[in-house]
Amino acid sequence: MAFDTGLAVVVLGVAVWTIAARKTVAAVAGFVAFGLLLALVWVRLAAPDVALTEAAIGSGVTGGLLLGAATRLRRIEPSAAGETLGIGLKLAAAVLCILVATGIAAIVLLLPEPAPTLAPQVAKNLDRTGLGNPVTAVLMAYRAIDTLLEVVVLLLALVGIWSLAPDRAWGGFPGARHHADSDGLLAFVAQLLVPIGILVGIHIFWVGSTAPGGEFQGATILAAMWIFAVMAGLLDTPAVNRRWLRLLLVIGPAVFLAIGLAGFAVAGGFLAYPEAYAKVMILTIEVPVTLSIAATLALLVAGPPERPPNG
Amino acid sequence: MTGATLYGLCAAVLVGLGLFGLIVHPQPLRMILAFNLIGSGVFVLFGAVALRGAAAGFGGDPVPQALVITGIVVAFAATALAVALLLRLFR
Amino acid sequence: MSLVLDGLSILAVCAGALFFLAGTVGLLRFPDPLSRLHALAKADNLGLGLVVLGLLFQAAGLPAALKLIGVWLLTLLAGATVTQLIARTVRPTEPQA
Amino acid sequence: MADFMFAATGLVVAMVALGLVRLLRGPAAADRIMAAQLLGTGGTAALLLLADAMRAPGAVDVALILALLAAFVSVAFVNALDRSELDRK
Repeated sequence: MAFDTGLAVVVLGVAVWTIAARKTVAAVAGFVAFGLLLALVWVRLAAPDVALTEAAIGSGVTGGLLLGAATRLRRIEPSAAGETLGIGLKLAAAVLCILVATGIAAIVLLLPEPAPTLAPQVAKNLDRTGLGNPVTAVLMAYRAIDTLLEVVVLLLALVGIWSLAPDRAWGGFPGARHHADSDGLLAFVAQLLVPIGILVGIHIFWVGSTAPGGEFQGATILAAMWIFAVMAGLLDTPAVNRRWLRLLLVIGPAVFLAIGLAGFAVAGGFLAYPEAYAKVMILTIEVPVTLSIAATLALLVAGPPERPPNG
Repeated sequence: MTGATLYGLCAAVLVGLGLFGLIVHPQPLRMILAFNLIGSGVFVLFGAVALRGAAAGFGGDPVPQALVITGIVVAFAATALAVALLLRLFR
Repeated sequence: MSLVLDGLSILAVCAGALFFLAGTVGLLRFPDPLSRLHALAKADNLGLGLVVLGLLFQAAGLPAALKLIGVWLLTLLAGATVTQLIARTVRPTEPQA
Repeated sequence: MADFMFAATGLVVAMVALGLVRLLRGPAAADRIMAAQLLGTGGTAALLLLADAMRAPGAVDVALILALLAAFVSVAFVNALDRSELDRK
Protein backbone atom coordinates (compact mmCIF):
# COMPACT_ATOMS: atom_id res chain seq x y z
CA MET A 1 0.00 0.00 0.00
CA ALA A 2 2.85 2.36 0.81
CA PHE A 3 4.27 1.52 -2.61
CA ASP A 4 0.99 2.36 -4.34
CA THR A 5 0.67 5.66 -2.50
CA GLY A 6 4.23 6.61 -3.44
CA LEU A 7 3.66 5.68 -7.06
CA ALA A 8 0.44 7.70 -7.21
CA VAL A 9 2.21 10.73 -5.72
CA VAL A 10 5.06 10.50 -8.26
CA VAL A 11 2.56 10.13 -11.14
CA LEU A 12 0.67 13.21 -9.98
CA GLY A 13 3.91 15.14 -9.50
CA VAL A 14 5.01 14.44 -13.07
CA ALA A 15 1.51 15.35 -14.30
CA VAL A 16 1.68 18.71 -12.50
CA TRP A 17 5.03 19.35 -14.09
CA THR A 18 3.72 18.47 -17.57
CA ILE A 19 1.13 21.21 -17.08
CA ALA A 20 3.41 23.70 -15.32
CA ALA A 21 6.73 23.40 -17.23
CA ARG A 22 7.68 26.60 -19.01
CA LYS A 23 9.33 25.02 -22.06
CA THR A 24 7.21 22.90 -24.37
CA VAL A 25 9.99 20.38 -25.01
CA ALA A 26 10.40 19.89 -21.25
CA ALA A 27 6.64 19.40 -20.94
CA VAL A 28 6.71 16.76 -23.68
CA ALA A 29 9.60 14.99 -21.96
CA GLY A 30 7.52 15.09 -18.79
CA PHE A 31 4.63 13.51 -20.67
CA VAL A 32 6.87 10.64 -21.84
CA ALA A 33 7.93 10.09 -18.21
CA PHE A 34 4.27 10.21 -17.21
CA GLY A 35 3.41 7.49 -19.74
CA LEU A 36 6.22 5.30 -18.41
CA LEU A 37 5.03 5.64 -14.82
CA LEU A 38 1.49 4.96 -15.96
CA ALA A 39 2.71 1.62 -17.35
CA LEU A 40 3.77 0.76 -13.77
CA VAL A 41 0.33 1.83 -12.54
CA TRP A 42 -1.32 -0.51 -15.07
CA VAL A 43 0.78 -3.42 -13.83
CA ARG A 44 -0.42 -2.60 -10.31
CA LEU A 45 -4.00 -2.48 -11.60
CA ALA A 46 -3.58 -6.12 -12.74
CA ALA A 47 -3.82 -5.09 -16.39
CA PRO A 48 -0.55 -6.11 -18.09
CA ASP A 49 -2.19 -5.88 -21.54
CA VAL A 50 -2.98 -2.23 -20.94
CA ALA A 51 0.52 -1.69 -19.51
CA LEU A 52 1.99 -2.95 -22.79
CA THR A 53 -0.28 -0.63 -24.79
CA GLU A 54 0.54 2.35 -22.59
CA ALA A 55 4.30 1.71 -22.75
CA ALA A 56 4.21 1.30 -26.52
CA ILE A 57 1.71 3.96 -27.60
CA GLY A 58 1.19 6.30 -24.66
CA SER A 59 4.85 6.73 -23.88
CA GLY A 60 6.80 5.62 -26.95
CA VAL A 61 5.07 6.56 -30.19
CA THR A 62 3.11 9.54 -28.81
CA GLY A 63 6.37 10.79 -27.31
CA GLY A 64 8.11 10.59 -30.69
CA LEU A 65 5.20 12.35 -32.40
CA LEU A 66 4.99 15.19 -29.86
CA LEU A 67 8.78 15.68 -29.70
CA GLY A 68 8.86 16.13 -33.47
CA ALA A 69 5.96 18.58 -33.33
CA ALA A 70 7.52 20.55 -30.45
CA THR A 71 10.76 20.93 -32.39
CA ARG A 72 9.01 22.10 -35.54
CA LEU A 73 6.85 24.55 -33.59
CA ARG A 74 9.67 25.99 -31.54
CA ARG A 75 10.44 28.90 -33.84
CA ILE A 76 6.86 30.00 -34.32
CA GLU A 77 5.72 29.25 -30.79
CA PRO A 78 5.38 32.85 -29.54
CA SER A 79 3.20 33.77 -32.52
CA ALA A 80 1.24 30.53 -32.26
CA ALA A 81 0.16 31.29 -28.70
CA GLY A 82 -3.38 32.42 -28.06
CA GLU A 83 -4.21 34.95 -25.37
CA THR A 84 -3.01 34.36 -21.83
CA LEU A 85 -5.78 34.34 -19.26
CA GLY A 86 -5.89 36.93 -16.49
CA ILE A 87 -5.40 35.89 -12.90
CA GLY A 88 -9.13 36.06 -12.15
CA LEU A 89 -10.04 33.73 -14.97
CA LYS A 90 -7.24 31.38 -13.97
CA LEU A 91 -8.63 31.21 -10.47
CA ALA A 92 -12.10 30.56 -11.83
CA ALA A 93 -10.68 27.76 -14.00
CA ALA A 94 -8.89 26.30 -10.99
CA VAL A 95 -12.10 26.30 -8.95
CA LEU A 96 -13.98 24.63 -11.81
CA CYS A 97 -11.32 21.93 -12.17
CA ILE A 98 -11.24 21.26 -8.44
CA LEU A 99 -15.02 20.86 -8.54
CA VAL A 100 -14.78 18.39 -11.44
CA ALA A 101 -12.03 16.42 -9.68
CA THR A 102 -14.00 16.38 -6.44
CA GLY A 103 -17.07 15.14 -8.29
CA ILE A 104 -15.15 12.26 -9.85
CA ALA A 105 -13.50 11.49 -6.50
CA ALA A 106 -16.94 11.34 -4.88
CA ILE A 107 -18.08 8.88 -7.55
CA VAL A 108 -14.97 6.75 -6.91
CA LEU A 109 -15.71 6.67 -3.18
CA LEU A 110 -19.40 5.90 -3.72
CA LEU A 111 -18.98 3.09 -6.27
CA PRO A 112 -21.51 0.29 -5.65
CA GLU A 113 -20.63 -2.68 -3.44
CA PRO A 114 -20.21 -5.41 -4.54
CA ALA A 115 -18.63 -4.16 -7.74
CA PRO A 116 -20.47 -5.13 -10.92
CA THR A 117 -18.31 -7.31 -13.15
CA LEU A 118 -18.47 -9.16 -16.42
CA ALA A 119 -15.46 -11.32 -15.56
CA PRO A 120 -17.48 -14.51 -14.79
CA GLN A 121 -19.26 -14.33 -18.16
CA VAL A 122 -15.91 -13.90 -19.92
CA ALA A 123 -14.45 -16.82 -17.98
CA LYS A 124 -17.45 -19.03 -18.80
CA ASN A 125 -17.13 -18.42 -22.55
CA LEU A 126 -13.35 -18.22 -22.82
CA ASP A 127 -12.99 -21.87 -23.89
CA ARG A 128 -15.34 -21.36 -26.82
CA THR A 129 -12.98 -18.82 -28.40
CA GLY A 130 -9.96 -21.12 -28.13
CA LEU A 131 -7.98 -18.20 -26.67
CA GLY A 132 -6.21 -18.09 -23.31
CA ASN A 133 -5.99 -14.32 -22.83
CA PRO A 134 -9.35 -12.90 -21.70
CA VAL A 135 -8.56 -9.38 -22.91
CA THR A 136 -7.77 -10.60 -26.42
CA ALA A 137 -10.95 -12.68 -26.30
CA VAL A 138 -12.98 -9.56 -25.45
CA LEU A 139 -11.28 -7.56 -28.19
CA MET A 140 -11.59 -10.18 -30.91
CA ALA A 141 -14.78 -12.05 -30.00
CA TYR A 142 -17.26 -10.43 -27.59
CA ARG A 143 -16.59 -6.85 -28.61
CA ALA A 144 -15.17 -7.51 -32.07
CA ILE A 145 -17.34 -4.80 -33.59
CA ASP A 146 -15.59 -2.19 -31.39
CA THR A 147 -12.24 -3.39 -32.64
CA LEU A 148 -13.42 -3.33 -36.26
CA LEU A 149 -14.69 0.24 -35.84
CA GLU A 150 -11.44 1.22 -34.14
CA VAL A 151 -9.39 0.02 -37.09
CA VAL A 152 -11.67 2.06 -39.35
CA VAL A 153 -11.28 5.12 -37.10
CA LEU A 154 -7.49 4.84 -37.46
CA LEU A 155 -7.88 4.82 -41.25
CA LEU A 156 -10.22 7.83 -41.13
CA ALA A 157 -7.70 9.76 -39.01
CA LEU A 158 -5.05 8.97 -41.62
CA VAL A 159 -7.34 10.20 -44.43
CA GLY A 160 -7.88 13.36 -42.39
CA ILE A 161 -4.13 13.89 -42.09
CA TRP A 162 -3.49 13.22 -45.76
CA SER A 163 -6.17 15.70 -46.71
CA LEU A 164 -4.02 18.43 -45.13
CA ALA A 165 -1.38 18.02 -47.84
CA PRO A 166 -0.68 21.08 -49.99
CA ASP A 167 -1.77 20.72 -53.65
CA ARG A 168 1.70 20.25 -55.11
CA ALA A 169 2.50 17.43 -52.66
CA TRP A 170 -0.78 15.58 -53.21
CA GLY A 171 -0.14 11.84 -53.12
CA GLY A 172 3.53 12.52 -52.37
CA PHE A 173 6.06 11.65 -49.68
CA PRO A 174 5.24 12.44 -46.03
CA GLY A 175 7.73 14.37 -43.91
CA ALA A 176 11.23 15.57 -44.67
CA ARG A 177 13.84 13.20 -46.10
CA HIS A 178 16.25 12.14 -43.36
CA HIS A 179 19.78 11.46 -44.49
CA ALA A 180 22.18 9.13 -42.78
CA ASP A 181 24.43 11.14 -40.46
CA SER A 182 28.04 11.73 -41.42
CA ASP A 183 29.68 9.30 -38.98
CA GLY A 184 26.94 6.71 -39.43
CA LEU A 185 26.27 6.38 -35.71
CA LEU A 186 22.51 6.82 -35.92
CA ALA A 187 22.34 4.43 -38.87
CA PHE A 188 24.36 1.93 -36.84
CA VAL A 189 21.97 2.16 -33.87
CA ALA A 190 19.04 1.66 -36.21
CA GLN A 191 20.59 -1.31 -38.00
CA LEU A 192 21.21 -2.88 -34.62
CA LEU A 193 17.88 -2.21 -32.93
CA VAL A 194 15.34 -2.38 -35.75
CA PRO A 195 15.70 -6.14 -36.43
CA ILE A 196 15.54 -6.88 -32.68
CA GLY A 197 12.52 -4.62 -32.39
CA ILE A 198 10.72 -6.37 -35.24
CA LEU A 199 11.31 -9.71 -33.52
CA VAL A 200 9.99 -8.31 -30.22
CA GLY A 201 6.93 -6.92 -32.03
CA ILE A 202 6.14 -10.30 -33.61
CA HIS A 203 6.70 -11.99 -30.25
CA ILE A 204 4.28 -9.63 -28.48
CA PHE A 205 1.70 -10.16 -31.21
CA TRP A 206 2.10 -13.92 -31.15
CA VAL A 207 1.85 -14.46 -27.39
CA GLY A 208 -1.28 -12.27 -27.36
CA SER A 209 -3.62 -15.24 -27.77
CA THR A 210 -2.55 -16.82 -24.48
CA ALA A 211 -0.60 -14.18 -22.52
CA PRO A 212 -0.55 -10.38 -22.25
CA GLY A 213 0.08 -8.92 -25.68
CA GLY A 214 -1.82 -8.76 -28.93
CA GLU A 215 -2.20 -7.07 -32.25
CA PHE A 216 -2.28 -3.44 -31.12
CA GLN A 217 0.82 -3.74 -28.98
CA GLY A 218 2.75 -5.73 -31.58
CA ALA A 219 1.68 -3.37 -34.37
CA THR A 220 2.80 -0.32 -32.39
CA ILE A 221 6.28 -1.77 -31.95
CA LEU A 222 6.51 -2.58 -35.65
CA ALA A 223 5.41 0.97 -36.47
CA ALA A 224 7.97 2.45 -34.06
CA MET A 225 10.75 0.40 -35.67
CA TRP A 226 9.74 1.62 -39.12
CA ILE A 227 9.80 5.25 -37.91
CA PHE A 228 13.20 4.52 -36.34
CA ALA A 229 14.57 3.34 -39.70
CA VAL A 230 13.19 6.48 -41.38
CA MET A 231 14.70 8.78 -38.74
CA ALA A 232 18.08 7.15 -39.20
CA GLY A 233 17.92 7.69 -42.97
CA LEU A 234 17.89 3.96 -43.77
CA LEU A 235 14.53 4.25 -45.53
CA ASP A 236 12.46 7.01 -47.05
CA THR A 237 8.75 7.31 -46.36
CA PRO A 238 6.79 5.87 -49.31
CA ALA A 239 4.72 8.19 -51.51
CA VAL A 240 1.15 7.81 -50.30
CA ASN A 241 -0.28 7.19 -53.79
CA ARG A 242 1.51 3.83 -54.07
CA ARG A 243 -0.89 0.99 -54.72
CA TRP A 244 0.88 -1.50 -52.39
CA LEU A 245 0.69 0.98 -49.56
CA ARG A 246 -3.03 1.55 -50.01
CA LEU A 247 -3.51 -2.20 -50.15
CA LEU A 248 -1.54 -2.68 -46.93
CA LEU A 249 -3.68 -0.08 -45.19
CA VAL A 250 -7.05 -1.58 -46.13
CA ILE A 251 -6.29 -5.30 -46.05
CA GLY A 252 -6.84 -5.53 -42.28
CA PRO A 253 -10.26 -3.86 -42.15
CA ALA A 254 -11.25 -5.63 -45.40
CA VAL A 255 -10.47 -9.12 -44.09
CA PHE A 256 -12.11 -8.26 -40.77
CA LEU A 257 -15.27 -7.11 -42.56
CA ALA A 258 -15.29 -10.09 -44.92
CA ILE A 259 -15.05 -12.60 -42.07
CA GLY A 260 -17.64 -10.58 -40.15
CA LEU A 261 -20.07 -10.85 -43.07
CA ALA A 262 -19.25 -14.52 -43.53
CA GLY A 263 -20.49 -14.91 -39.95
CA PHE A 264 -24.05 -14.42 -41.28
CA ALA A 265 -23.69 -17.49 -43.48
CA VAL A 266 -21.84 -19.87 -41.16
CA ALA A 267 -22.88 -18.88 -37.64
CA GLY A 268 -25.99 -16.77 -37.97
CA GLY A 269 -24.75 -13.28 -37.13
CA PHE A 270 -22.33 -10.48 -37.96
CA LEU A 271 -18.86 -11.32 -36.60
CA ALA A 272 -20.11 -14.63 -35.22
CA TYR A 273 -17.56 -17.43 -35.42
CA PRO A 274 -18.49 -21.12 -35.71
CA GLU A 275 -17.25 -22.66 -32.51
CA ALA A 276 -14.86 -25.22 -33.95
CA TYR A 277 -13.05 -22.61 -36.07
CA ALA A 278 -13.14 -19.63 -33.72
CA LYS A 279 -9.41 -19.54 -33.02
CA VAL A 280 -8.43 -20.07 -36.67
CA MET A 281 -10.75 -17.29 -37.80
CA ILE A 282 -9.54 -14.91 -35.10
CA LEU A 283 -5.93 -15.52 -36.16
CA THR A 284 -6.89 -15.04 -39.81
CA ILE A 285 -8.24 -11.63 -38.86
CA GLU A 286 -5.39 -10.71 -36.54
CA VAL A 287 -2.47 -11.10 -38.95
CA PRO A 288 -3.66 -8.66 -41.66
CA VAL A 289 -5.13 -6.34 -39.01
CA THR A 290 -1.74 -6.15 -37.29
CA LEU A 291 -0.04 -5.25 -40.57
CA SER A 292 -2.64 -2.60 -41.36
CA ILE A 293 -2.50 -1.07 -37.88
CA ALA A 294 1.30 -0.95 -38.00
CA ALA A 295 1.26 0.83 -41.37
CA THR A 296 -1.50 3.22 -40.27
CA LEU A 297 0.21 4.15 -36.99
CA ALA A 298 3.53 4.76 -38.72
CA LEU A 299 1.93 6.98 -41.37
CA LEU A 300 -0.05 8.86 -38.69
CA VAL A 301 3.28 9.82 -37.13
CA ALA A 302 4.83 10.64 -40.53
CA GLY A 303 2.15 13.27 -41.13
CA PRO A 304 0.72 14.70 -44.35
CA PRO A 305 2.64 14.44 -47.65
CA GLU A 306 5.08 17.31 -48.06
CA ARG A 307 7.07 16.44 -51.18
CA PRO A 308 5.55 15.89 -54.65
CA PRO A 309 5.27 12.25 -55.80
CA ASN A 310 7.54 12.64 -58.82
CA GLY A 311 10.56 14.52 -57.67
CA MET B 1 -8.34 2.32 1.46
CA THR B 2 -7.94 -0.24 -1.31
CA GLY B 3 -5.64 0.05 -4.31
CA ALA B 4 -8.64 0.57 -6.60
CA THR B 5 -9.85 3.54 -4.54
CA LEU B 6 -6.37 5.02 -4.36
CA TYR B 7 -5.82 4.92 -8.12
CA GLY B 8 -9.40 6.06 -8.70
CA LEU B 9 -8.72 9.19 -6.64
CA CYS B 10 -5.42 9.64 -8.50
CA ALA B 11 -7.43 9.48 -11.75
CA ALA B 12 -9.84 12.15 -10.49
CA VAL B 13 -6.93 14.51 -9.77
CA LEU B 14 -5.42 13.76 -13.21
CA VAL B 15 -8.68 14.74 -14.94
CA GLY B 16 -8.83 17.96 -12.92
CA LEU B 17 -5.18 18.81 -13.71
CA GLY B 18 -5.60 18.10 -17.41
CA LEU B 19 -8.77 20.21 -17.57
CA PHE B 20 -6.95 23.08 -15.90
CA GLY B 21 -4.08 22.88 -18.40
CA LEU B 22 -6.53 22.70 -21.30
CA ILE B 23 -8.26 25.90 -20.15
CA VAL B 24 -5.32 28.08 -19.14
CA HIS B 25 -2.54 27.19 -21.63
CA PRO B 26 -2.15 29.59 -24.53
CA GLN B 27 0.01 27.29 -26.70
CA PRO B 28 -1.96 24.76 -28.76
CA LEU B 29 0.57 21.92 -28.33
CA ARG B 30 0.34 22.26 -24.56
CA MET B 31 -3.43 22.01 -24.85
CA ILE B 32 -3.05 18.74 -26.76
CA LEU B 33 -0.78 17.49 -23.96
CA ALA B 34 -3.31 18.53 -21.32
CA PHE B 35 -6.08 16.80 -23.25
CA ASN B 36 -4.02 13.61 -23.24
CA LEU B 37 -3.69 13.93 -19.45
CA ILE B 38 -7.48 14.05 -19.15
CA GLY B 39 -7.67 10.96 -21.35
CA SER B 40 -5.13 9.12 -19.18
CA GLY B 41 -7.14 10.05 -16.10
CA VAL B 42 -10.29 8.58 -17.60
CA PHE B 43 -8.43 5.41 -18.58
CA VAL B 44 -7.00 4.94 -15.07
CA LEU B 45 -10.51 5.42 -13.69
CA PHE B 46 -11.63 2.57 -15.96
CA GLY B 47 -8.68 0.54 -14.71
CA ALA B 48 -9.69 1.12 -11.09
CA VAL B 49 -13.25 0.01 -11.88
CA ALA B 50 -11.84 -3.06 -13.66
CA LEU B 51 -9.71 -3.90 -10.61
CA ARG B 52 -12.78 -3.76 -8.36
CA GLY B 53 -14.45 -6.22 -10.73
CA ALA B 54 -11.79 -8.87 -10.21
CA ALA B 55 -13.54 -12.24 -10.27
CA ALA B 56 -13.44 -15.72 -11.74
CA GLY B 57 -9.69 -15.99 -11.29
CA PHE B 58 -8.89 -12.84 -13.31
CA GLY B 59 -6.96 -10.02 -11.66
CA GLY B 60 -9.43 -7.52 -13.10
CA ASP B 61 -12.56 -7.37 -15.21
CA PRO B 62 -11.25 -7.92 -18.77
CA VAL B 63 -14.08 -5.99 -20.48
CA PRO B 64 -13.15 -2.48 -19.28
CA GLN B 65 -9.47 -3.38 -19.77
CA ALA B 66 -10.13 -4.18 -23.43
CA LEU B 67 -12.09 -0.95 -23.80
CA VAL B 68 -9.14 1.00 -22.40
CA ILE B 69 -6.81 -0.56 -24.98
CA THR B 70 -9.21 0.55 -27.72
CA GLY B 71 -9.37 3.97 -26.09
CA ILE B 72 -5.60 4.44 -25.92
CA VAL B 73 -5.22 3.66 -29.62
CA VAL B 74 -8.06 5.99 -30.62
CA ALA B 75 -6.64 8.74 -28.38
CA PHE B 76 -3.35 8.37 -30.23
CA ALA B 77 -5.10 8.71 -33.61
CA ALA B 78 -6.87 11.86 -32.38
CA THR B 79 -3.57 13.28 -31.09
CA ALA B 80 -1.85 12.62 -34.41
CA LEU B 81 -4.66 14.35 -36.30
CA ALA B 82 -4.58 17.32 -33.91
CA VAL B 83 -0.80 17.65 -34.28
CA ALA B 84 -1.09 17.53 -38.09
CA LEU B 85 -3.78 20.24 -38.03
CA LEU B 86 -1.60 22.35 -35.74
CA LEU B 87 1.48 22.06 -37.96
CA ARG B 88 -0.63 22.94 -41.01
CA LEU B 89 -2.11 25.95 -39.24
CA PHE B 90 1.27 27.52 -38.46
CA ARG B 91 3.28 26.58 -41.50
CA MET C 1 18.94 -23.71 -0.55
CA SER C 2 16.20 -21.23 -1.29
CA LEU C 3 17.39 -19.18 1.68
CA VAL C 4 20.82 -18.88 0.07
CA LEU C 5 19.26 -17.91 -3.26
CA ASP C 6 17.08 -15.32 -1.54
CA GLY C 7 20.14 -13.91 0.18
CA LEU C 8 22.03 -13.67 -3.10
CA SER C 9 19.01 -11.98 -4.69
CA ILE C 10 18.77 -9.43 -1.92
CA LEU C 11 22.48 -8.73 -2.14
CA ALA C 12 22.49 -8.21 -5.91
CA VAL C 13 19.27 -6.17 -6.02
CA CYS C 14 20.56 -3.95 -3.20
CA ALA C 15 23.82 -3.41 -5.09
CA GLY C 16 21.82 -2.59 -8.23
CA ALA C 17 19.63 -0.11 -6.38
CA LEU C 18 22.83 1.44 -5.00
CA PHE C 19 24.06 2.01 -8.55
CA PHE C 20 20.76 3.65 -9.45
CA LEU C 21 21.21 5.88 -6.41
CA ALA C 22 24.76 6.70 -7.46
CA GLY C 23 23.67 7.37 -11.04
CA THR C 24 20.94 9.75 -9.92
CA VAL C 25 23.20 11.58 -7.49
CA GLY C 26 25.83 11.86 -10.23
CA LEU C 27 23.28 13.11 -12.71
CA LEU C 28 22.16 15.76 -10.25
CA ARG C 29 25.49 16.79 -8.71
CA PHE C 30 28.23 16.44 -11.34
CA PRO C 31 29.27 19.77 -12.81
CA ASP C 32 29.41 19.16 -16.58
CA PRO C 33 27.42 17.09 -19.09
CA LEU C 34 30.19 14.61 -19.92
CA SER C 35 30.74 13.55 -16.30
CA ARG C 36 26.99 13.36 -15.84
CA LEU C 37 26.95 11.02 -18.84
CA HIS C 38 29.58 8.91 -17.10
CA ALA C 39 27.39 8.61 -14.00
CA LEU C 40 24.39 7.74 -16.11
CA ALA C 41 26.20 4.89 -17.85
CA LYS C 42 26.88 3.25 -14.47
CA ALA C 43 23.21 3.22 -13.56
CA ASP C 44 22.31 1.99 -17.04
CA ASN C 45 24.70 -0.91 -17.27
CA LEU C 46 25.53 -1.99 -13.73
CA GLY C 47 22.35 -0.92 -11.98
CA LEU C 48 20.06 -2.83 -14.31
CA GLY C 49 22.63 -5.62 -14.68
CA LEU C 50 22.76 -6.28 -10.93
CA VAL C 51 18.99 -6.10 -10.62
CA VAL C 52 18.70 -8.66 -13.43
CA LEU C 53 21.33 -10.82 -11.72
CA GLY C 54 19.36 -10.70 -8.49
CA LEU C 55 16.15 -11.65 -10.26
CA LEU C 56 17.88 -14.54 -12.08
CA PHE C 57 18.15 -16.36 -8.73
CA GLN C 58 14.34 -16.20 -8.53
CA ALA C 59 13.62 -17.01 -12.18
CA ALA C 60 10.95 -19.67 -12.74
CA GLY C 61 12.77 -21.49 -15.52
CA LEU C 62 15.25 -21.23 -18.36
CA PRO C 63 12.99 -19.24 -20.76
CA ALA C 64 12.19 -16.68 -18.05
CA ALA C 65 15.89 -16.36 -17.20
CA LEU C 66 16.85 -15.93 -20.86
CA LYS C 67 14.21 -13.24 -21.26
CA LEU C 68 15.62 -11.32 -18.28
CA ILE C 69 19.11 -11.53 -19.78
CA GLY C 70 17.67 -10.43 -23.11
CA VAL C 71 16.20 -7.29 -21.55
CA TRP C 72 19.57 -6.48 -20.04
CA LEU C 73 21.48 -7.07 -23.29
CA LEU C 74 18.99 -4.90 -25.17
CA THR C 75 19.52 -2.07 -22.67
CA LEU C 76 23.28 -2.49 -22.92
CA LEU C 77 23.22 -2.23 -26.71
CA ALA C 78 20.80 0.67 -26.78
CA GLY C 79 22.46 2.45 -23.85
CA ALA C 80 25.96 2.26 -25.29
CA THR C 81 24.97 3.64 -28.67
CA VAL C 82 22.53 6.27 -27.40
CA THR C 83 25.19 7.49 -24.96
CA GLN C 84 27.47 8.01 -27.98
CA LEU C 85 24.74 10.02 -29.68
CA ILE C 86 24.25 12.18 -26.59
CA ALA C 87 27.99 12.76 -26.27
CA ARG C 88 28.03 13.94 -29.88
CA THR C 89 25.49 16.65 -29.13
CA VAL C 90 27.59 17.81 -26.18
CA ARG C 91 30.89 18.03 -28.07
CA PRO C 92 30.35 21.17 -30.19
CA THR C 93 29.60 23.29 -27.10
CA GLU C 94 32.89 22.30 -25.41
CA PRO C 95 35.90 24.56 -26.05
CA GLN C 96 38.06 23.20 -28.86
CA ALA C 97 41.15 21.48 -27.47
CA MET D 1 10.67 -11.73 -0.39
CA ALA D 2 7.82 -9.90 -2.13
CA ASP D 3 8.04 -7.12 0.43
CA PHE D 4 11.73 -6.68 -0.27
CA MET D 5 11.07 -6.56 -4.02
CA PHE D 6 8.34 -3.93 -3.50
CA ALA D 7 10.75 -1.86 -1.42
CA ALA D 8 13.44 -2.15 -4.11
CA THR D 9 10.91 -1.14 -6.80
CA GLY D 10 9.90 1.85 -4.71
CA LEU D 11 13.53 2.87 -4.24
CA VAL D 12 14.29 2.66 -7.97
CA VAL D 13 11.14 4.62 -8.86
CA ALA D 14 12.08 7.27 -6.29
CA MET D 15 15.60 7.51 -7.76
CA VAL D 16 14.24 7.87 -11.26
CA ALA D 17 11.78 10.52 -10.10
CA LEU D 18 14.67 12.42 -8.51
CA GLY D 19 16.56 12.18 -11.78
CA LEU D 20 13.65 13.99 -13.38
CA VAL D 21 14.89 17.15 -11.67
CA ARG D 22 17.72 17.10 -14.21
CA LEU D 23 15.13 16.94 -16.95
CA LEU D 24 13.54 20.03 -15.47
CA ARG D 25 16.73 22.03 -14.96
CA GLY D 26 18.68 21.14 -18.08
CA PRO D 27 20.68 23.28 -18.75
CA ALA D 28 21.91 21.63 -21.96
CA ALA D 29 19.48 19.62 -24.05
CA ALA D 30 21.84 16.66 -23.61
CA ASP D 31 21.08 16.70 -19.88
CA ARG D 32 17.38 16.32 -20.56
CA ILE D 33 18.02 13.32 -22.81
CA MET D 34 20.22 11.78 -20.12
CA ALA D 35 17.41 12.08 -17.59
CA ALA D 36 15.05 10.48 -20.11
CA GLN D 37 17.54 7.66 -20.65
CA LEU D 38 17.88 7.06 -16.90
CA LEU D 39 14.11 7.05 -16.71
CA GLY D 40 13.91 4.34 -19.36
CA THR D 41 16.46 2.11 -17.64
CA GLY D 42 15.04 2.75 -14.18
CA GLY D 43 11.53 2.07 -15.43
CA THR D 44 12.73 -1.20 -16.96
CA ALA D 45 14.36 -2.22 -13.69
CA ALA D 46 11.26 -1.22 -11.71
CA LEU D 47 9.02 -3.30 -14.00
CA LEU D 48 11.30 -6.35 -13.70
CA LEU D 49 11.28 -6.05 -9.90
CA LEU D 50 7.52 -5.54 -9.88
CA ALA D 51 7.03 -8.60 -12.10
CA ASP D 52 8.84 -10.66 -9.48
CA ALA D 53 7.10 -9.05 -6.48
CA MET D 54 3.62 -9.52 -7.96
CA ARG D 55 4.36 -12.88 -9.62
CA ALA D 56 3.11 -11.30 -12.84
CA PRO D 57 5.37 -12.58 -15.64
CA GLY D 58 3.52 -10.38 -18.15
CA ALA D 59 5.28 -7.35 -16.72
CA VAL D 60 8.61 -8.68 -18.07
CA ASP D 61 7.26 -8.13 -21.58
CA VAL D 62 6.36 -4.57 -20.61
CA ALA D 63 9.97 -4.10 -19.47
CA LEU D 64 11.19 -5.49 -22.80
CA ILE D 65 9.05 -2.98 -24.74
CA LEU D 66 10.17 -0.18 -22.48
CA ALA D 67 13.85 -0.98 -23.00
CA LEU D 68 13.28 -0.93 -26.75
CA LEU D 69 11.14 2.19 -26.94
CA ALA D 70 13.29 4.14 -24.47
CA ALA D 71 16.06 3.86 -27.05
CA PHE D 72 13.59 4.94 -29.74
CA VAL D 73 12.49 8.02 -27.78
CA SER D 74 16.08 8.97 -26.92
CA VAL D 75 17.00 8.80 -30.59
CA ALA D 76 13.93 10.86 -31.53
CA PHE D 77 15.05 13.38 -28.90
CA VAL D 78 18.61 13.57 -30.26
CA ASN D 79 17.25 13.75 -33.78
CA ALA D 80 14.92 16.62 -32.90
CA LEU D 81 17.87 18.50 -31.37
CA ASP D 82 20.11 17.89 -34.37
CA ARG D 83 17.48 19.32 -36.64
CA SER D 84 16.88 22.41 -34.52
CA GLU D 85 20.62 23.00 -34.47
CA LEU D 86 20.72 22.80 -38.27
CA ASP D 87 17.91 25.34 -38.36
CA ARG D 88 19.98 27.75 -36.35
CA LYS D 89 22.99 27.53 -38.66
